[in-house]
Amino acid sequence: MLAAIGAKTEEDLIAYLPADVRFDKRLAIEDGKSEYDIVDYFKQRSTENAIGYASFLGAGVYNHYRPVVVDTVVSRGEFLTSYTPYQAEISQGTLTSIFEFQTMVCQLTGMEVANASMYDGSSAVPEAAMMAVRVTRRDKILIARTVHPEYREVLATYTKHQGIPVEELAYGKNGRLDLDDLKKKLDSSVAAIILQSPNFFGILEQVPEISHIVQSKGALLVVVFTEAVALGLIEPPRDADIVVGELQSFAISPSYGGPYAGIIATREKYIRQIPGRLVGETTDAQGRRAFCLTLATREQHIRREKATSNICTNQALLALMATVFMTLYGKEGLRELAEQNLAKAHYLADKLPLQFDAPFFNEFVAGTNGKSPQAINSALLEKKIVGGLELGRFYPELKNCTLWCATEMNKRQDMDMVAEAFGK
Amino acid sequence: MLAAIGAKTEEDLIAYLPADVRFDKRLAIEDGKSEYDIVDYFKQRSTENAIGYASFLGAGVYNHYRPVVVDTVVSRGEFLTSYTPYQAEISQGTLTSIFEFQTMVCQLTGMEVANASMYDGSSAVPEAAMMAVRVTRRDKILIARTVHPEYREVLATYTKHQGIPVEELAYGKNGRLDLDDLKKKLDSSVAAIILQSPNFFGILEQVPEISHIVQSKGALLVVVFTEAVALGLIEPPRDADIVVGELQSFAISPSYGGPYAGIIATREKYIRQIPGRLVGETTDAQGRRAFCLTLATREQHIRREKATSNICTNQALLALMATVFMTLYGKEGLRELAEQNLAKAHYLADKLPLQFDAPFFNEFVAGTNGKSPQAINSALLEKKIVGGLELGRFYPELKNCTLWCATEMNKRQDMDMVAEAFGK
Amino acid sequence: MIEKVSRHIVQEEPLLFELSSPGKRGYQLPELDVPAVDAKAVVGSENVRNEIEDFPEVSEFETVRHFTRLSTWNYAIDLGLYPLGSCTMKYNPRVNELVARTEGLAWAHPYQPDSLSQGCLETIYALERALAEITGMDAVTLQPAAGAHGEFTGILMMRALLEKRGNPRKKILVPDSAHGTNPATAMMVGYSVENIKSNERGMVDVDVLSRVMTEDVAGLMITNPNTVGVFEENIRKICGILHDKGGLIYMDGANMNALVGIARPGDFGVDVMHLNLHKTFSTPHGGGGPGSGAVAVAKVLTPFLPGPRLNREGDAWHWNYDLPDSIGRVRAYYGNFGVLVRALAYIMAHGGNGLRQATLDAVLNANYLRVLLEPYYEIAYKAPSMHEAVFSDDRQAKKGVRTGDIAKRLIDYGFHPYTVSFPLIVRGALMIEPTETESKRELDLFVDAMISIAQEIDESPELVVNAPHSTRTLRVDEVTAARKPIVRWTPKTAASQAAD
Amino acid sequence: MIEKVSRHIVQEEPLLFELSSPGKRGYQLPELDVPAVDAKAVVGSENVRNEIEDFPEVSEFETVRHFTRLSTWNYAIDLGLYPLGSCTMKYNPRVNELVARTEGLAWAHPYQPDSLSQGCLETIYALERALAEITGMDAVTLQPAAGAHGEFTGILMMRALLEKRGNPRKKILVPDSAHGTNPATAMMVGYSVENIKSNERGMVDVDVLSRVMTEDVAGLMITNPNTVGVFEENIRKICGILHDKGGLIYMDGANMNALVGIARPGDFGVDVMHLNLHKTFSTPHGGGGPGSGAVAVAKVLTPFLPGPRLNREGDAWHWNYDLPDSIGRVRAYYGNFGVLVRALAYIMAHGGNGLRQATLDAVLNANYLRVLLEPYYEIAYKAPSMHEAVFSDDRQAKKGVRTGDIAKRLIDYGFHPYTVSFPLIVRGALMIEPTETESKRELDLFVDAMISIAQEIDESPELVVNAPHSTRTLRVDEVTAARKPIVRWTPKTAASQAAD
Ligand SMILES: Cc1ncc(COP(=O)(O)O)c(C=O)c1O
Ligand SMILES: Cc1ncc(COP(=O)(O)O)c(C=O)c1O
Repeated sequence: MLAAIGAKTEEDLIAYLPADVRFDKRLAIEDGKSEYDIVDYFKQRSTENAIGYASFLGAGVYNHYRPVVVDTVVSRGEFLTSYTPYQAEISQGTLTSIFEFQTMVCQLTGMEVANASMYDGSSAVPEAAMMAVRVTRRDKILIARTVHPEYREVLATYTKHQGIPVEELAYGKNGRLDLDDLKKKLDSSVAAIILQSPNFFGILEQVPEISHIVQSKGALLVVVFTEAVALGLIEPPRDADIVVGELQSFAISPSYGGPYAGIIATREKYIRQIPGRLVGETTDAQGRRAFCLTLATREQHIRREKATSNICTNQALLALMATVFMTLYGKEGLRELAEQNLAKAHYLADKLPLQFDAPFFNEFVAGTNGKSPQAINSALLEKKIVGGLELGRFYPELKNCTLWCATEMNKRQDMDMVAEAFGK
Repeated sequence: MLAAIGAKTEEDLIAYLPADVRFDKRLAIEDGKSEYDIVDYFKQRSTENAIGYASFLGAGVYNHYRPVVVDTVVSRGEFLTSYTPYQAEISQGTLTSIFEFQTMVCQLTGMEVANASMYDGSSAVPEAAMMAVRVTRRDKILIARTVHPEYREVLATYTKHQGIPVEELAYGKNGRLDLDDLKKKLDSSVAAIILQSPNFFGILEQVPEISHIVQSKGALLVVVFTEAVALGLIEPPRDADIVVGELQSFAISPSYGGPYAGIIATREKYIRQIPGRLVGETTDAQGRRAFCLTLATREQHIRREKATSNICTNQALLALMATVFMTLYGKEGLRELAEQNLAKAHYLADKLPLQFDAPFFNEFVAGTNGKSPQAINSALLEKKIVGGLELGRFYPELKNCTLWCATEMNKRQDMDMVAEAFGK
Repeated sequence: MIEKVSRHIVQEEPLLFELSSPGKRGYQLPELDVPAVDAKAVVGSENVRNEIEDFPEVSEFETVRHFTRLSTWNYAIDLGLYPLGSCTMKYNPRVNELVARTEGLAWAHPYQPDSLSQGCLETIYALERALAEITGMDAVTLQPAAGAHGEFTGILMMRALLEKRGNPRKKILVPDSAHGTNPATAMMVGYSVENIKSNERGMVDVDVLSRVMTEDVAGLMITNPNTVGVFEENIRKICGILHDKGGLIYMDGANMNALVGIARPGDFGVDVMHLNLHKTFSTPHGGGGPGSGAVAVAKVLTPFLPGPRLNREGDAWHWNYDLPDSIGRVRAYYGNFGVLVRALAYIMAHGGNGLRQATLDAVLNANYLRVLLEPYYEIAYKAPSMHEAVFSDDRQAKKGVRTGDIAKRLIDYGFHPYTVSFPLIVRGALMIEPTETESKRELDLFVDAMISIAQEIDESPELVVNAPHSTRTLRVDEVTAARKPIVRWTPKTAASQAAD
Repeated sequence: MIEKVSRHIVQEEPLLFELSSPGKRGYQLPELDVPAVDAKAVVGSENVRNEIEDFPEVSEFETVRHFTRLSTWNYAIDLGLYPLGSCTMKYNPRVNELVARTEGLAWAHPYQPDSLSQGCLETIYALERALAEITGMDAVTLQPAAGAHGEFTGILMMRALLEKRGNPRKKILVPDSAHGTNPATAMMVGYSVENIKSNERGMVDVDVLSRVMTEDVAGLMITNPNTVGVFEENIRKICGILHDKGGLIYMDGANMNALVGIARPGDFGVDVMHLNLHKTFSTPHGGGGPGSGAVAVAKVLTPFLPGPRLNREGDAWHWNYDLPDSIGRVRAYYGNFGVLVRALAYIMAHGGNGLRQATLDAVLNANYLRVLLEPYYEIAYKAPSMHEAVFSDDRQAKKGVRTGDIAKRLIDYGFHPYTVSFPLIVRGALMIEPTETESKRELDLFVDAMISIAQEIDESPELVVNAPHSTRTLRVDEVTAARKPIVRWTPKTAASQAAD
């Protein structure tokens, strides 16, 4: 090959690079390792983590069983090692599955259109805010303090330099958005109010009521979800204008925080304001049904500085995992799964001091009956149980409270041990 | 569907079965379990076994690293869930890979033709014996005591009722076949002598010399191997008439004894006496190269009671694993792998009391220097090391001896611990 | 109009040997942590080979691509209906693949101490019990590697028992509808084979049987339901005839998918039988194997089971090698353990009721196909079908189209063919077994295809005789392949290839 | 004559919703070990939904078949060359998939105590160090989810630094050859975009740059090697121009596959850059993601990195949230950890020398293609190519054939097309990046195909304009798709479908 190019060595090919940019040292990275050594290295890392612990952590990342078939599907090279389906004629597999994904997201959320995925739930929130600003031509965003704290941090980062002021809305003593605070702050400069349901405390917000208040003022209602399993049983936010959320619960392993799959769904009329990729139905030269990426004129590679977002690569493979998961559980299975989560969480909640009394799904906030959260959790760690999230780090006023999640994966005897630890 | 058949219930479909054959009770088998429970059940079984032990067991089953790609290939549904490739037009994937397998087996063993696989190495031995009887029209079989003891048991089981007398050949004090005993027993009634190299003690037999002796008497030489990795470095039994062996070493996990992949290879002139399936090259209706199962007239489904064997289903998927393994290592890699095994085994052997002094590959027999094998092994078990195989169970005269195997997977510090246990 | 499949590009790929280039390799070894040794010095130069001539030299990536490309030339159960009669091509649950790879099971060495193998032993025990319950037999051995191997094991045990009784006898009776492995097996156990003709209903003819049943007969190998998919209605009487004359009954259990949960061979008089775990119990065929031919026996035969056998001592399992009457080993170690794990997982997922339901669904699917196809194809026997339906190509043969042609045409319609020309007692047999895991949708498409082919045979038979037309590889010349067999690649063949 | 591919049957498959039948499901839940609750009672009936309308109802087997069939309609790197310029479609090592699934890593919860997360933290640290070494930068954040996300993070940090210095400034300069994410990103950080024209060699015009560089300019987003595959020979001077006027340099590192081990942005003056781990570091694209857009920064920018950051306390890692100058989070948790594991495994497998060798091989492969294709296609710029070669369709356009047509025709030849019509500064661009993992054999076949297409364009252009001809799906009507968008299935669409 070198001969064909008229070069003697590969070094010749880069000889022309200016000497003052060449890196002539050796990279300080150890020599290549064998596959065996690499597998061994990560096995060791793995054992430095929690293994064999029962966990009651949720807070945006949930421990659900992943059916084996999900891995079977995403391990197929045809899905795993293909690029974004720009060449529709040889990408119908991916395009068809994304079309199915978009459809199922609509069916779940009660929205009319959904995109092909966002990075994750947290980054989908500012995208929704920016979209609302474009739609309403207003600039202010109100966000409930019951939205995942890290999601709120991400919103702050994104909006800082885009002239989008953000204000937070308080929660009441039942753990729900404080409607009075909402009414107080809702004025004609507000583009959208952002709400999470089930909220960070696991509590169901009053979406219909809130949507009336919000929409009557010409603002959009954005509803966020972090626990997709709830959608199998809980009434979806049909009255919202935009729904964003996280599908990690659908067969995506917690993987220490990512990769996950965010979604954004909305009403048909806003389709041209939606960020990210969309797959649409069309026909091929023979008139047979086919799918392709569509409405690219919203996107950065065509619209550049006028694009709806700068997002390019999304989370396609994770969206496929969620698609397979939704397919396997299906209409009945997803409901039954949600019912099991509801039952487990309420079994546990009945044994712990509840901080709030509004209805919740599979997470809830426990108050204290004397013992500190730290004391309870370290006692549980002894028993190889990771207890609830200590809320002080996000809500100073709840420093004695912990956030507990129970899913179909949590065993009764572990829940009973938690109750003991609370000394109840 | 019932309607189409004119039945009301599925029960109607079997109503005609004679009452005295119907099973009207419920099977005493627990109700169906969830995938989660099944995975959990086998995880528990798994933890009841040795996990995290270093092992020096060989004796026909070897602990070699399995490259990840092997699993990638055999997990593809197109290979995993297809049947025997009787319909060549939609089975070229399997047929082509078997053709490659047959070729590589020939390249490794120095034989001219090989079949598509046998159940395992042990059952390939009697198949070779029966083949030799057909070829030579003689009936007696001589088998060296240095052949894997369980392989010899299998030969006994197969030959018992086929009028094939079997005699064993002693080994000398260097652990090799005793040539005098061979000459003494080798007469004109002998169809074949069966030899293993590297033999059960890990020692290389003198195949060329023996083949002269055997073939000069008109008998066939059958050479068995259990450690395929040796073929990367050690001269293959080119002078043999039939080679049978076990490919477990090639990416097939020990899996408590199976499934593995046996092979049988021989000279072109005996091709019509070979048992089992063969893939051959041919062309399709367009004259393009194609492959198909061939010489079926040897097989039971055509020949019935006159078949060369009753074998039908073989070990195709395991043969594919071995094929991928051989492809990945290739010409250089397989040699290097064998050299590492040689080095490891000799490092260990240098520290232990050797029972025999003939050259060996990656297994050897250790004698005792006072301590009993049981004492040494139980001391090692404390250190999470599974020691060598105690030979007393197969060779009473070697009750103080153990068979040790070291592969690329054995770590130096473990070998040093073994040396300590021997108190050397 | 064929709508189930279309045509698409598929990658071509040379053989590994044609792909190789010197020095390439797909794998790197860990660093050697002990001193390297000079092979010639330690084993003698006469024992060290030269390089393995023409052995592959390709990269890891080329390896992945090579086998991925090859795989795309295959049909598989994951792609569509695979109605091979007698093969029970049902869905292979993927969780079974996962559990079979559980580290402590997949990496257990057969010689590791029993005390460190309790998980394997418990697994083997659990499967033995489940299969004994399903077959209604006393004990089960999991050692045989496949059905034929199980037949061999079973007939050996029969012979051992008869010898113990004083006379091994001379013959094994085999119905002419039997699978080829049956007679081939009998020979390997030193018996001669007497074929017995089936009656007009496709069943064993009881009168013929009584006539041929003598003191010379060691036993009968019967398949039930038999290879025409029909339940041997006289099975009890048949067993009686054998037993009265001191003979034994071997049942080929390849068709057990039709009986699980609704009839138990042990209850109706069978003495010994095998199960194909790679059929009835869903373990994948893998392009031809591995399988497992578990053998179940009645009480009289238990002393003769191959060894070792499991023993419970205290609260632990042990292997017992002290079996004076055992026929000995039929293979090294304990069986295809990895296959056993999959079969047990299948049984656990279904449970007793689920297994029975699967049987009913299998029978339903087969009869659904039978009813819809009977107007177009000649059913071989009027007797009711169980899990499979066997037709003859009589009607189509009149037009010069044989079962093998119809099979090839099915490929164009997107299906794997049924089993062709077996059993031999049916002229031009079409042996169709859908299994319970197929949906009505897939079955209906199959029926449409078969009907459409029947019409093509009337209108344009050549279309069928020259099928398939839409595959990468057209009809393959099997005759030439057998006339001058080329069973391995050599630089020479390659050259001549290039020459063409 | 096309020999690389042939045509074969491929299964058709309806949408899940068309496949569904009531009551079917692919999964069974474990038995509930606590009392069931009445949903309406515990959350209120107004909060309980009715059934999810039209949601799929299929069996596990139908699920496996559905997605297996769909997958056969895809092209993939595992099937052949995927020469998408700017996308670095290299082999995705399978061991990386295995290690990313290691239980303790894949099932680690982001909020589990640091003391129980040391394996994750060590992994993150090891990758941060390796990437800092490779880029010659001071520190690295692994939080961004993809390249564009990394750009956003980087520009935010630039702005934070400039604000700290007293003036965030107004503009970001972007060469007209830049990827669309660059200008789109600048806007999201509140900057206006000024595009700067490339010179006749495809590089940033230093004179133009000096002219537009003012105190209003926050910085320059430069891609190096740039999107025409050319190394910006004046990069040091360019950095100087920016720095002299108090501006900063952002480097889009999407093309880092051309530099690893041979040049380090940190050494030649870049202040901040992103890496696409899903390009340079081999993590699979998965049909469009996930990715990871690690961002590396020079010392001046480290205070502004998104939080949390790793801290070593004693012999353990901890997350530090006390970062007064940080730009804050760009996403929840710590990044696409599963992707990070794969990237680290890739780096470990190569080692320092292996990484450099990969770069040289990538450059070799690109130049090999360039040299062999130049006689037939117009190279966009004479300047030497690094990892990719960009041509223009000028010659072919004269015959009325555009780059998009040539791309579709490549499909018939068994290849995925190159990147079409990007960068925009090249008329009808053909942007070709083979990567280092391709064999000479595959490259030669690609060259043959491109030459053959060039000839077809002379002889029978319509053949090319109407391509592809051999795929299951022929050329797709993207215009109609966008005119009346249908982005979800509904019973209605299905009906109208059937109507057609
Ligand atoms: C009726 C019957 N008997 C026996 C066998 C042989 O079983 P195996 O192929 O597992 O050896 C088969 C398999 O095709 C069969 O269909
Ligand atoms: C030059 C260049 N910059 C930026 C990007 C955006 O990276 P990502 O798709 O990971 O967001 C790409 C990806 O195509 C690219 O090629």
